[in-house]
Amino acid sequence: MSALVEIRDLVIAYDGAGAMTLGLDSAELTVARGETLAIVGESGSGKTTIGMSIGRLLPPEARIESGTITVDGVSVVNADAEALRQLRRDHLGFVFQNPMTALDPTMRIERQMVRAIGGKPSRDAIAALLRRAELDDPDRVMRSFPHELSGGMAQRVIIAMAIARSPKLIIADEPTASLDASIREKVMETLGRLREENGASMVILSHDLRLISRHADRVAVMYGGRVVEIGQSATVLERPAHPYTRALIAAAAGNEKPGERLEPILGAPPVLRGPGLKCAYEPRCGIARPECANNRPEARPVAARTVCCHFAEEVAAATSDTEEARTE
Amino acid sequence: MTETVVDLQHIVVTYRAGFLGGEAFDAVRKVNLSIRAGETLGLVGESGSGKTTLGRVCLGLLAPTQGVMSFGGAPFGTLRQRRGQLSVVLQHSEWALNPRLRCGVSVEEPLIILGVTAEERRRRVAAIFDSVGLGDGYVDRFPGQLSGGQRQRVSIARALVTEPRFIVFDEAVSALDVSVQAQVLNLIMDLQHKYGFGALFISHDLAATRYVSHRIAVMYRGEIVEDAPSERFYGTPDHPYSQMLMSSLA
Amino acid sequence: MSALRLTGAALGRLMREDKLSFLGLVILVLLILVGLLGPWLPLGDPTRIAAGPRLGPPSWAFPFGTDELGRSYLPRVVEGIRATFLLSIVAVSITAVIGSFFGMLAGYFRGMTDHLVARGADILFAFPAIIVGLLVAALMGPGQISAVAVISIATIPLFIRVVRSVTLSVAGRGFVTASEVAGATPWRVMIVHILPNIIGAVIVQLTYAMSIGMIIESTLSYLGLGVQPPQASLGSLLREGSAYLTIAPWLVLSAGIVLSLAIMSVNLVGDAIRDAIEPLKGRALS
Amino acid sequence: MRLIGYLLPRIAIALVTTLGVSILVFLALRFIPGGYADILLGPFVTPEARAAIAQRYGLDQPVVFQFAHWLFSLLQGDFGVSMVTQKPVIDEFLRRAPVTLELAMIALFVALAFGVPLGVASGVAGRARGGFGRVIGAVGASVPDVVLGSALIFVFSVWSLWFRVGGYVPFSEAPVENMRVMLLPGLTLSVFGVALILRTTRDAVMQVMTEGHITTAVARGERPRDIIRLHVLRNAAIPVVTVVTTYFGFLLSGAVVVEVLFSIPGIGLYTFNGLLNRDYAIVQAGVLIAALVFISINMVSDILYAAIDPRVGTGTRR
Repeated sequence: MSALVEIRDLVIAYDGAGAMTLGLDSAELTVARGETLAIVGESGSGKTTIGMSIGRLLPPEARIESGTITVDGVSVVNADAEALRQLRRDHLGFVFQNPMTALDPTMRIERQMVRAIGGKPSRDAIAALLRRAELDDPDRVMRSFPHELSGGMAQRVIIAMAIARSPKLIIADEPTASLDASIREKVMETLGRLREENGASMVILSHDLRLISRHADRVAVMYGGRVVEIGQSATVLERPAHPYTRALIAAAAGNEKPGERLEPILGAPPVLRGPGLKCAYEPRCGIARPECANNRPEARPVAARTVCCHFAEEVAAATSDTEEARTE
Repeated sequence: MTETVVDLQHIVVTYRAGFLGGEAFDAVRKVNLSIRAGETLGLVGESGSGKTTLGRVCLGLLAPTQGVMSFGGAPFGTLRQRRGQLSVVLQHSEWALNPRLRCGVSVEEPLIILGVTAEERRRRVAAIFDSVGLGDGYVDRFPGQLSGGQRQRVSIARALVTEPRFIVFDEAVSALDVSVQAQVLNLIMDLQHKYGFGALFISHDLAATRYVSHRIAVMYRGEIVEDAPSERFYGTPDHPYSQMLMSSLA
Repeated sequence: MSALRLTGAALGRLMREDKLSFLGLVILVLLILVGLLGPWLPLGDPTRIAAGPRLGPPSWAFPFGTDELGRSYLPRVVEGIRATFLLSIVAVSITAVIGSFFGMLAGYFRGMTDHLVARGADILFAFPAIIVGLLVAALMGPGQISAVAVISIATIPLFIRVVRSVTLSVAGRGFVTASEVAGATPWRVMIVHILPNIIGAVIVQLTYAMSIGMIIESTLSYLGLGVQPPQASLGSLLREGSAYLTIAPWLVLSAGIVLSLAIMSVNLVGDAIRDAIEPLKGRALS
Repeated sequence: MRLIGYLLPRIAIALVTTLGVSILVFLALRFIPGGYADILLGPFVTPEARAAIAQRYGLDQPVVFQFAHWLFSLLQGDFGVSMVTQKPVIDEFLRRAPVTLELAMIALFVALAFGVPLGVASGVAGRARGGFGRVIGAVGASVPDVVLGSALIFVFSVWSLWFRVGGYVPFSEAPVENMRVMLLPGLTLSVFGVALILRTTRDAVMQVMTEGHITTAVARGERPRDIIRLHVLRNAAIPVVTVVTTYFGFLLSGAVVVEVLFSIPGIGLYTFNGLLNRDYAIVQAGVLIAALVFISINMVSDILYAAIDPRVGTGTRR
């Protein structure tokens, strides 16, 4: 049972005005069948680029320099337009960040559902699909235009569209980022339930660590266009082995004690002009040493996950001590 | 030092939709609020709760349909009369600064409006850049050359340069990455200790608000449903809606 | 970077990326130079009567042929270029000042000001240019001044609409709100914050208004409502030449082609500036 | 319900604009050199006739009454009397309107037939700098009707190629002859239209292609043809409708020079000759009719907006 998605040594560049920046710097990633993998990262980390590259839904100024992407054995990088179109139609389902801009403003929901399902589905079939996405009044929803729906309802319509042809893989780009906190949890539950019912795999792109810990089996942390740490969610989030993951968790407001001061990560995310010859996090890293500035750490297994850091063991050990200190 | 900076009594704001006076919609309903010097009041609510509208009322940008907003114990008057006494830091850092002006010139503007001499302005601009951690050379850069976090620091410098008594932070950290957010939140708290201004911190993110505020008002559909010290929000707040907001933090 | 190097680099990129606009720029510069330096260039004397045969075809001596009085048409067309450009620039400058002022007021103050300016623009916009030409000719009689008036009246509404919408978007941005909260007067906000951020759109509209202006001038002068003899513009030359259209077509065609090139070059330069300001990134559908 | 709430203010605005236009024209005509009254009355008129005409146009009353009187007579269709023919001007305009309308229809049809498809194709082709769409757009928008018309007249005067210049015949009487006369001016007018519609459509299409729902459609694996037909065209329609209605308004009221060039007896030529003969009643009526046509055409485009885009009229910003 080979992995559903395999990304090897992927390098993607963006042609900005005059200057070229690297979106992905030889990134590696695999998504197993039936798994929910979360990709976490901040701006410029490459998380949206790698997520969208699976379906080759990249903006016009993005170029795939090298590397391979295979979905269910089909190579995405050198697929022609027709093969790519069929892959997206039959095997991939997408959920986007802003539901209001992801629907055609001039077309009623029913017709847009027909586009997603394909063929000539009956009204009842469409209603059933909407009901599965927990929209309790499907008839009214089908008759309305996108601007007549709330954010939460629109996102549920998009989820229904994504699973319409029971895809093998759902790709959700910040699915709840533009929704209100109160409905964020419910929408994620719906997405998770429908994924399970279809036996599909799912990739969630997010910057919200808490959301991830509740809804993803595994988590991949990205920094500087590479996956710097990947493993079971609990393992990675509770006992991070990469200094960036640990610093990210410490900087996030929410689980600090009243009056306790947050530990910000100084400096700003890197802008990659070319392939990295050293650890991209070195300038901001709390435990950086000369070796980090000279050679680039390669991914290696440490403490039941894969990490790109020369001193991962030390970080993993350190966090487990502070973990005990904190739980007493 | 604990005189009330801003005081809102029975504030109501009604929006009338449509050209010929369509149906009225109350964005803010009967809100009473007061903010003392040196205190940060967090205003938390979801989209459409009316928190931004209330923020604009506190800034004198929007006259309330009913109710009285007093500033430093006296009627607000106009922004022109209150120049130098209040300021704002907004959400989108890419539009927070005029792209055509160097950062130093943007930060200097409130002082120019106050009529401060050129020599004094240069001194205070340099000082404020240091206190927001942007010394050596950032003064002469254009906003386009800065990262989101740095641009937000410059807009905080501009908000502080006249040492105002009241600052509104309207979703000031929401658009920033988590790691940079922590830097800006700490900066706001440190600067408040140093300058003692009163602050209104508007956000949909309870975690960030709880961290930076002394007191939190939870807003739901135009009303304040709970107003309590922020410690209460590390435990279990009274109002069910506040508890629901807390659940997203568990 | 010195301004010179900056424009040099921009020109280089333009030449590589957008040959069409670069061609437009070259033509525009050539026309302006020829128009300005005309009298000192060895092109012949525009006023010398019977310099050659009457209505003679184009030849080495008279590249654009000769008119009914035997005058060489080339130097007359060159004089015409200068008149047409000058007249359009004057008209468009008036439009730019009035249009930007009212557009900015409407976009910034909104409310009643916005309505008044918008209705004023609607009223002017309701009159097609040439119809305004008829009315103005009836009022002030034909001539350069009425041509300038017609061009301005025809282009001001377009200008107001563009400047208003750009001002609306800039006025909504954070740095404008921050300046207002700091107590800045509306005038300071408009001059320091809004104007510098809409000047790009204003320049683009200026080039488009220029090309519309040249079309209006040539049409008015052709109808005898614009430039009157002894003054000459490309439009008046078209009028003179049209009397001999079937027997000496080179008169109309030479003036017509030069006029069209002038208008095209201005349009292309306008496109280039607009793309430089906010490049429209299309998207492949595959 | 949505439409009424949206159109009511539009109608009010159109009325205000019409009032403004009529005030402008009324005042303009009053400041004609030599005084409108003298020109209206003419030098050789007997005192009694002069008094009668003065009374008829209320020239002795204060300006505001004159305007009310003038406006009231307009509303009854009395656009004044031609000084030359002494016949109501409006009859002449109505008689000639079909000619201008036919010319406008030909030009609009050709402009739409070429402008929209080329615009869509060029827009979908995207950034191709040297895109054929841009070249045609640039050239088409840069050749004034005067130049193009003159060139066509010259070419077809040498090799007539079935076309004829002048000698208008109504379509009802002799369709073929009518076409021989009307096609050339129609084509002349259409070239600017093609360029205008092409450029607007191209920009609108390219703008829509960057919108989120197109990414969704591509992600669903929809065929490019379907994406254009079902999603792109309708969303790009509003800017195109705006430019098409403005262009049609221009064709109906502003195409003076082509009518003069090809001596087509439309309202443009009639108004122009009115000016040459200093027959100001004609000029006044011509200008007013042109403006009223333009305003009503813009009303039509407002209605089309609401039909195309369901968000229009509900206060949601597009």
